[in-house]
Amino acid sequence: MKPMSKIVRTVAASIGWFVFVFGIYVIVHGHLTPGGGFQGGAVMATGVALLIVAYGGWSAEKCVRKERLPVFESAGLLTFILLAFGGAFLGVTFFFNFLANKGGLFGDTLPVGINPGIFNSAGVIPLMNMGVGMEVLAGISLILFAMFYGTKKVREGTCLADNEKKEEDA
Amino acid sequence: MSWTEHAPILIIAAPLLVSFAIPLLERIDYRVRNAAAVASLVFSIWMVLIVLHKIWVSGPVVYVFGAKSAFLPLPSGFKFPVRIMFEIDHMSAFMALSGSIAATVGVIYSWAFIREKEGGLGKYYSLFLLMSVGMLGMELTGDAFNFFVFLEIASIASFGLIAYRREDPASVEASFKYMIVSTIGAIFVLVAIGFLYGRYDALNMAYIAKHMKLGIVERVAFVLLVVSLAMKAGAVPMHMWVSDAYGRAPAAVTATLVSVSQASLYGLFRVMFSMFGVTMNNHFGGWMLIIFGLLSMFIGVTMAMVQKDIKRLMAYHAISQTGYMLLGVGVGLAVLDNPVALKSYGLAAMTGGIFHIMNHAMYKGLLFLTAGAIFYRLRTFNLNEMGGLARKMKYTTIYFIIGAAAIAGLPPFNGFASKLIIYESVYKFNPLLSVVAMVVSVLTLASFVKVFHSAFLGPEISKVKNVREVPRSMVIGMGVMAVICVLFGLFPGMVVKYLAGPAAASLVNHTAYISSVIGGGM
Amino acid sequence: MFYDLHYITIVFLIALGIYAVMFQHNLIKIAIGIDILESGANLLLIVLGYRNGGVAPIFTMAPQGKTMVLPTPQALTLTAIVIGLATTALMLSLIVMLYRHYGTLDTREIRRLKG
Amino acid sequence: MKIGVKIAIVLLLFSFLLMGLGFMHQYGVPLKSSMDDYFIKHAQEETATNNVVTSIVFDYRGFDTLGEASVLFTAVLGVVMIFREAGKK
Repeated sequence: MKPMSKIVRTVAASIGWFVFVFGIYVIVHGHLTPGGGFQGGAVMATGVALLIVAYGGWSAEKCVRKERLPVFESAGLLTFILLAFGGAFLGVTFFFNFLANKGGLFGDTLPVGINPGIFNSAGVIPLMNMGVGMEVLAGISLILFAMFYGTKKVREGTCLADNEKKEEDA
Repeated sequence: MSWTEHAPILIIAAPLLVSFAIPLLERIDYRVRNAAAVASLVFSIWMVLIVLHKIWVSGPVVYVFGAKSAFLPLPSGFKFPVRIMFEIDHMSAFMALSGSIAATVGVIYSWAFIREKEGGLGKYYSLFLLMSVGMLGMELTGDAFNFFVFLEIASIASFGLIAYRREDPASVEASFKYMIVSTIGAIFVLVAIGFLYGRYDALNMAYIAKHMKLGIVERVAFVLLVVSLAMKAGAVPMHMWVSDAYGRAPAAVTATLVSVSQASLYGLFRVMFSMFGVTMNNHFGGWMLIIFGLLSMFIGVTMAMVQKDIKRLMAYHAISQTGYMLLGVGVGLAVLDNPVALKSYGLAAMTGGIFHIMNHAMYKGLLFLTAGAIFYRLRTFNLNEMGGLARKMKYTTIYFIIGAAAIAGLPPFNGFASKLIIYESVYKFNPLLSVVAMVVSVLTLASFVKVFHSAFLGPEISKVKNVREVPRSMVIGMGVMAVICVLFGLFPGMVVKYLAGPAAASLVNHTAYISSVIGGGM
Repeated sequence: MFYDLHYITIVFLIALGIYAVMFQHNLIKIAIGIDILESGANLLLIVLGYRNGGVAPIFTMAPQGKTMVLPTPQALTLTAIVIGLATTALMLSLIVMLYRHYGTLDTREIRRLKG
Repeated sequence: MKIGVKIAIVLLLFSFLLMGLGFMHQYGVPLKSSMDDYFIKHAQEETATNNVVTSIVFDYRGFDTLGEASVLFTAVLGVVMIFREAGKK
């Protein structure tokens, strides 16, 4: 995919950061306002899609360092499942919320009923949100890149079956 | 308080953890990655055995996620379960044992079978583990929506794995076909779960079963669940995906895919017995299963007779063997409300059907693996291009004979044991059904004699001259399944007493299933 | 027996999805049909959990004295949406792969497997 | 498949689902809501979360979410595996 015109690229560069920041906001406030890991991750992946559309796949790939995305994805998922394991081995059962209402990190108690919200509450939930957010960002970006390559080959007319025939002949 | 208390969840969590870590592990070395995959599944088998022991000692095991106590489904003051829970009785543990063994064999076999130069091996192993996780999760969970989630994990992982050899257009097409059928099935499962949620405001299967009042909505949900799960299990009116998907997936995947479809079969039985068995007219449901079973048996075997492709032939036999399970369990369901008949032959029929599930996973897995071994050396599935393999591939030939004898129901192997139980007990219910089952068995034998003759006997064709035995990991993988086939055939009494019999009894006894969550009597 | 527009819409969406899968010959249209089917199922879950005059079940700065809608269907729908996304992504990539092999999207021309 | 059979299947499904939903509770008035009322009442003290939906997604039904994350992971693996370049890891 070729880069688009200079206007589009400039606008994408300036809007892209806002998209990322908004995604992070949605993720870290998942326990207080509508949103969470999946939604925020999807928002951030939209930013990656914007980069691909505006700058073309090659530049976007360098910008987000595609080769590190699988590691990022695994790291997010491992955060999630290890927190769940933490429930089993630091707390009582798998997925036990072992940080909530204990004080310390995300451990404040909430007043029951309508309130303005306390950021430092909810135990493992914000941490899990972050893990899932990382996973969704990396995962959807990887899907986008993979599809970018896949469709590119279709447009260039390189049919897979033909390539293999050539390989066999050679 | 020891860590084995968490055994029910470790069955799922260990392979899941490894599959998440594989993108990191494969940066170290490919051997680390493969060893971790094998180790996690072996660990799963071990955990299943621990859970099985616990069930023998003290009845169904419940594990509640995130609660203050893992084994207390209803803390004092609660009238309904709010959290997801695993509910493992003999039937679940039996299925999980069979599934985890099949998955372990599949991974061991893949070590040599999938060559490094084909690429994407890290993804292959991750997907394989995820498929196993989905299968095990479906079998262990006690929550309807959780069942749907695991159903989707198992099916999405298997779409990817079927299309692993994407250079072959037919495998991509098979994957797409399976995807359409399976996604529609899964969506209707979701719709049915939504219906039940709307009526009872609960997602726990035992709670729904206890409070079931049979109205129009429940009947609609029942039909949707039964049809879509039968579709995913490959029963006949909806069987068109089976031959393609089984025929085109890599052999190691196919061997496990058999167990994955059986997990849907387990879901079908769970819905019919535990969720709706309390209130439904079981005679109707039982005959529904019997008719599904008869059609599957007959159409599967007749389609298999005409195939030239060895894996497609085996896939049609898989449909036909699914019919036996449906027949056995269907007879049990049909007489569920009649205690005398249930005691004299119903329970035996179910035991036979359930025993056949595990036998099928083993011998059909073995047969698919031998087909894969042939493909590994010859790069073809076409029966006409094979011949005289018996002299070159000794182990594969022996394994094929064991598998073929087991599927045809010849005496010293496991297929004979379960089929004999089915024939005997079904004969008391309705002699005609038993006769049909025997005829199908004879046709199966004929079909496999033909395959054996054309692939392993006869003159060596030019392609076969340089063939050697397959690598060691494949021999080991096939060997495990062959040993299980022989052992189950030699000691069927033990298996029926300790595994299949209690599993059938736990399906029939839906009161125990419900009261292990809700507590107290009905 | 009372029919409501919401319920009729759900049934209509599901039937539309099945129609698209059964009658269309274009792979992309089949994929769209499956997505419509998924939307129908998601809408069903959400509709089942609505309470008249309810607000979203979030306590941060919630309006006083209002009931809240049932939260479970919303969580279930979130899961179902992500699953739908995953299915769609894989389905589209399979379609791209089929197009690479056959050079067409018409199901009548992509028939290598029979029976 | 004949076109008549297809039409019959679609119409059958349509009427079947319509029949089922016709006997569902009236829109906006859930038949039972005991489990959900429990969540709304106790989510704040048990999980210290203002957003009840998040507390269900990550705490009460956290295991579903783990499954959901794995589904997405599975799809990513599948897509990347299908578009892999031959001979590469």
